[in-house]
Amino acid sequence: MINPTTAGLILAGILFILGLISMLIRRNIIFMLVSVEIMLNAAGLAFIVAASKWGQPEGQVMFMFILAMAAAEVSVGLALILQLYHQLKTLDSDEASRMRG
Amino acid sequence: MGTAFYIAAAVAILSTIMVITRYNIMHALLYFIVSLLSVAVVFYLYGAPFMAALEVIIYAGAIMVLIIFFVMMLSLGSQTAGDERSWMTPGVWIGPSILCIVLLGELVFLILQPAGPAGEVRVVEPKEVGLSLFGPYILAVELAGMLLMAGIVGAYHLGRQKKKIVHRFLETSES
Amino acid sequence: MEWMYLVPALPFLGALLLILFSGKTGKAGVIAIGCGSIGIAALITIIAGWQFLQSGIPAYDQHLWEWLRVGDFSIGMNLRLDALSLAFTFVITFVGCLIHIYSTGYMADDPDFARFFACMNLFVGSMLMLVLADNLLLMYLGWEGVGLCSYLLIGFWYKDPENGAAARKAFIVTRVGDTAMAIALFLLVQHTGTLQLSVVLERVQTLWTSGDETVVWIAFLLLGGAVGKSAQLPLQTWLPDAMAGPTPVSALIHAATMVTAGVYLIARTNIIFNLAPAAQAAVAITGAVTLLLAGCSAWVQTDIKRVLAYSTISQIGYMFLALGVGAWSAAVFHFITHAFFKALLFLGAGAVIHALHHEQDMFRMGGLRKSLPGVFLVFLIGSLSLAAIPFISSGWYSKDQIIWLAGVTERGSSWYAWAAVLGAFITAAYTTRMMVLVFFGREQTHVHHKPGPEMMIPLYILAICSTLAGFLELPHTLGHFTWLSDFLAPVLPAPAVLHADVAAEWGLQAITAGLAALAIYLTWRLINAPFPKKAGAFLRSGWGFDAAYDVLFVQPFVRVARLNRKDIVDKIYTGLAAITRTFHRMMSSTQSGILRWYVLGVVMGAVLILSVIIWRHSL
Amino acid sequence: MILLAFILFPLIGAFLAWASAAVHASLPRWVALLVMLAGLILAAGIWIQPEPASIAGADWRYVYHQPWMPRFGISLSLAMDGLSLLMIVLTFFLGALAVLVSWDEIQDRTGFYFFNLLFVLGGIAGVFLVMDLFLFYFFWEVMLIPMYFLIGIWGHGHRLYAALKFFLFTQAGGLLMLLSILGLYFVHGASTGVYTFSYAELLQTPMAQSTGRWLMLGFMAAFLVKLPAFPFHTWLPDAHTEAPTAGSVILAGLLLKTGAYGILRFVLPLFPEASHAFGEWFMLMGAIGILYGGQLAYAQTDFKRLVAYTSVSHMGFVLVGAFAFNELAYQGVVMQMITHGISTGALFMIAGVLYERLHTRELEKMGGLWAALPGLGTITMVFVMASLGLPGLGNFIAEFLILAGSWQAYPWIAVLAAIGLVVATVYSLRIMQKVFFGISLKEFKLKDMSLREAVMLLPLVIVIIWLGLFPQRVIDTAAKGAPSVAFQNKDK
Repeated sequence: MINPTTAGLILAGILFILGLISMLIRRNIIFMLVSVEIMLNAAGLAFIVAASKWGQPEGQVMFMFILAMAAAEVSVGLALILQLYHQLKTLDSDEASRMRG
Repeated sequence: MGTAFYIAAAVAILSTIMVITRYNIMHALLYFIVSLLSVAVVFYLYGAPFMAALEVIIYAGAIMVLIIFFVMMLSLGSQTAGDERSWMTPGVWIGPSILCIVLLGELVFLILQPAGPAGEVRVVEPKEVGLSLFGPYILAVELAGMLLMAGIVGAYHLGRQKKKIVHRFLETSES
Repeated sequence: MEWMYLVPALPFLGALLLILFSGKTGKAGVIAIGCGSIGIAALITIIAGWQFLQSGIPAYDQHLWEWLRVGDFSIGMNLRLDALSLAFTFVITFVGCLIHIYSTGYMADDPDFARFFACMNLFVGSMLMLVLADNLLLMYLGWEGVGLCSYLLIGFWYKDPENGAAARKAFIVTRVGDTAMAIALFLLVQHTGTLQLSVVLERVQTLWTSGDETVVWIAFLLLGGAVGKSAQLPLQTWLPDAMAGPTPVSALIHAATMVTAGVYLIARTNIIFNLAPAAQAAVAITGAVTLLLAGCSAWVQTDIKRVLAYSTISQIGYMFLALGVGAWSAAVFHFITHAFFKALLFLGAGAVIHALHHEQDMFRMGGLRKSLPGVFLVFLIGSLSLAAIPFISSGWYSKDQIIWLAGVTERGSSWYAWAAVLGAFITAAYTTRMMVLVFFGREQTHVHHKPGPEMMIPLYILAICSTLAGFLELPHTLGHFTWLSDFLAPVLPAPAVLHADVAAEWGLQAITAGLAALAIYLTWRLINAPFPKKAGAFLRSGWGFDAAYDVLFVQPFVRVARLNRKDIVDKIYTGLAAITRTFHRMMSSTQSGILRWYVLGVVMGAVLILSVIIWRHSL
Repeated sequence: MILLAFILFPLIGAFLAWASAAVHASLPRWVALLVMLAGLILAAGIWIQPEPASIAGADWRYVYHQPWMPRFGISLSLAMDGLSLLMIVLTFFLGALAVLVSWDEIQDRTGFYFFNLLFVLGGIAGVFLVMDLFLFYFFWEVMLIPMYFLIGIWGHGHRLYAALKFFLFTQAGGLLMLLSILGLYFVHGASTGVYTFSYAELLQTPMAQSTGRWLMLGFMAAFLVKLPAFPFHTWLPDAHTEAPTAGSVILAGLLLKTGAYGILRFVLPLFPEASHAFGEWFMLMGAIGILYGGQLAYAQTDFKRLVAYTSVSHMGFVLVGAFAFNELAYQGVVMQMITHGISTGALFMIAGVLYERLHTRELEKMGGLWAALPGLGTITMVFVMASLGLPGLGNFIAEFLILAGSWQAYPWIAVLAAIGLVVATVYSLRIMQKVFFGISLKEFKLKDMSLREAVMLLPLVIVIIWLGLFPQRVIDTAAKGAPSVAFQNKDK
């Protein structure tokens, strides 16, 4: 039987990969934001698992920072999406490719 | 590691799969909330009850609800779902999936490497977390506060309905 | 003698004036400047020569200014008059003056009258510089200067691209020889530390013994320069083409003076050649082979000037043969007689060509004996000399001396002598052929205008000279008069004759005379006999040298030049630029602006990094 | 102080010319001409007057020293010896002619044009006088950028390509030189404790063999590109062809000379060991350049391009001579620098004169011009002969001395280089044939040289003949500036 740390980390990994797949295949920019959230959450899970393994508070502290960052990110991200939607009348991220090199 | 973990983990994975396969954004977001809740359970099982609570309150509660309201505000109807359906053809899946599964394989391989003694789950009290947050990490906390502040200001500034601004670079490239 | 510097200076000055005031002086002014400067130079030469003979000093040096001095290496603008340079200077100024006078008639109708005389003056000046120089560098100045003038005058009628090609060919081919000579100068600078002739020749004798490798090299390289200028094998190809120039040019430059510069050079540096037996043998062999090959080519030409050109090559071959066997003064003797009779022949041919409106093909001439009696007379005198008819022609005295000495001197051999005899036979044959075709038989082209006195008087003077010049030296069989070789003795050592047998000399002379007579008779009889076509074409083209050089040197050079016009090296840099640009395009295309591609990039990076970690882990 | 004047004259004149354009469009020409003539008179005056007592034990005629940034060992240090003097005279002589050349050709933005022209000349004068390596690099760049503008703004068809190519090549070389200068600075500082850019101090830098060789290669990179030596020459044909006539004259006459000057002044004295070690290779490079440049010159159909490749060929002689390490070759190199500047400059002027009349540089479209332009033809003949090294003209002295000198070092290289004389004949005569001889394609009704053209070409003719017949004056002057290492025999 695998130990709890390994199991938790594998779960975090699977969730992260799922978020990543979503990120790669979606074109809707809101979905991409959600994918980012999935991945952030998975990362937070990994921290929690690590904290429990070592019995130290730092992992949880990190999770709190991730939480704060996610909140800020979502608020700014949504505002940006709003602007984008107003200007392009679409949520297709590929349409917003005019800043190419 | 009990059955509770496996159930919660299974729910989390399944609901996340649902998130990434839905065409309707509302459904996806609701599935994501389920996923977050099950992850909160996993947090609890790993001896972080306070974090589990925060996960539910802030993530599932505040952030997700914010997104849901946002989506509702834009009133993205069936047209978006149709777009989504047309974009997400099976062909799109193949490449990223293979790549990501390779990545997962590598991650799992690394995780399975023997590293240190396998310890039991240990509970870390919220008190300890609080002490270290406002002890050694006080600076980080300040920074996080400033980040949130910046987020608020930025969101306000960007979200304002003002007259259409076309960036000067975009404008020139258009002409 | 203090006025010696004026001898080269006056022609230069004349050329300068003619260039500066071209077209503003009028024809009379041009004649006055052009002929006057040469005439005065000739006068000064005669006076200086007289004084020189009186004074009895071996050499007279005149220092003008210091040309260049670097460290210990010093070259002066110095002139040196000695027996050898006096002989050459006299011929150059005297024949040059006559040809200038002749040209005033020949070129009278040419719009570029002034340019012609400017170039001619420049040529005479350079040629005088060449022979009067007291050091090799100054000689090189004259050497290249005459090359330039030859180029300018061959291409004088510049509108025809063929003339331009002939002119360039002359310059380039002689430049090949000049480069060899330049390398010889470098060797001399390295070993003797100077180029002053008297010092060089002195030091050479102390530095090396006979046959030392370095001195042989020097001699061979000097020979390279000489064969280039004197149109000997293997650099003879330019001279027949050089006939594209006006006929007085051919007479002065390509017969009487410039082409004998090689003879002068070798005679001047005879000490070096003496120390290099191999090189001297090469001189003799070059001369012998050239005189035969060129003689055969002269035999089949149709253009009167080309006959004379090949004959010139052949006659200079005789001079080289003489030099090669150590008969230095014999070479100079032949140079003098040849200068007179060949100038005479060329000018006579010019008179014919002029009279027939620039018709040069001998098969379209004929019967001119009656319509141009004066020209016929002088041409006959010249031809007798060329064909070496005994007793009455100067050519016989000089050529006979060479033939005789070629067999009996220390460096000589009977092979040389027989080659020379055979050459005399061929010479008599082609000379007769030319005479018959031009002056006998049926008249084919009508004579337009007869040459005026300004053309005829120089011809008469030259005719007299080419008869009298032979009496400067008489063979053993005829009283053994050796005024010229005595005069040249301070500069040119006497030939080392091994077995002087007067009876044998008689025999040789008889054989030569008999062969010449036979040649004249046979040619007279067989003038219309068919000649094998292929062999004729081969000989006419000068033994295929031109074609060979074309394939070996010219074509590869031109082809490579044409292929590489765009500079292959530039491809390296444009290639570099192209690679950079390709990279730029590739990098810039990754910045598609599509977010998912960026994410993909991140993922791939993560996969890669983890792979590396795992790979290192598993090691 | 007088040395400072040589640099400040053109630089101040440059700004004056620019400012004066506001008053009248033709005023900048006069300003530029006056400045150049003043400089020429000053330089010639120094040359003519008897030599002052040498300063500081060396052959310096004048020295000017002013600390600038003592913290880094940078000082405004100028000095003039025979070599610099000759180069300065050449600079102002060709500079004045370049102004005359541009008189009618440039009608557009004259103020800025003459600003650039004078600035280039100022930079060149600086390069020839400066004795501080930091400032040397500074002036090296100063002459580069205005030249870029001259080609890029007033050039012909592909001017931007040519200007960029010129800039990239020389800049790449220059940066490598900067690296080497800094390397030398630190090597010197590390071994002696004195951090300085002063030429005189750096002369005696002790360094390891490999260090010296690498640093020397860095310097050589800049100078070889500038010279230009095969295979770094490809910027030159483009730059020469596209530049305005005055630009070509300055490029060929002066800019290339800075490369040669750099080798003589810096590479040989600073890195004697490395120079000896690599000498044979650089000489070989020069010999290849002679032949390759000649071959390509023959192949060209564009007059200016042809002349540009002859430059490659002629500058190969400089490279051959510079590394022969004897006085003959050294004097030959100095002569070659001067005579090549004059003869090639003149050929470019002739190309410009022809271009003004025919509006083409294509040799195939010329021919038979002698009938129309006998005066110009005569002058062209002189310079064509100079370019093939006819004795009596300056180039012969140069080439003879170089070849005689290099023969003593490496005979086989001298032989290769001497073959270049034949190649030179081939391509030089082609110029005459294609332009002035042959059949003219149409009846040209052209006027022969104008007074201005005569004034700019005749001095060149006189000088090239003077150099050919009386070169001693130049040789004596140059002998007072010879880097002593140039005379060292390599056996020592």
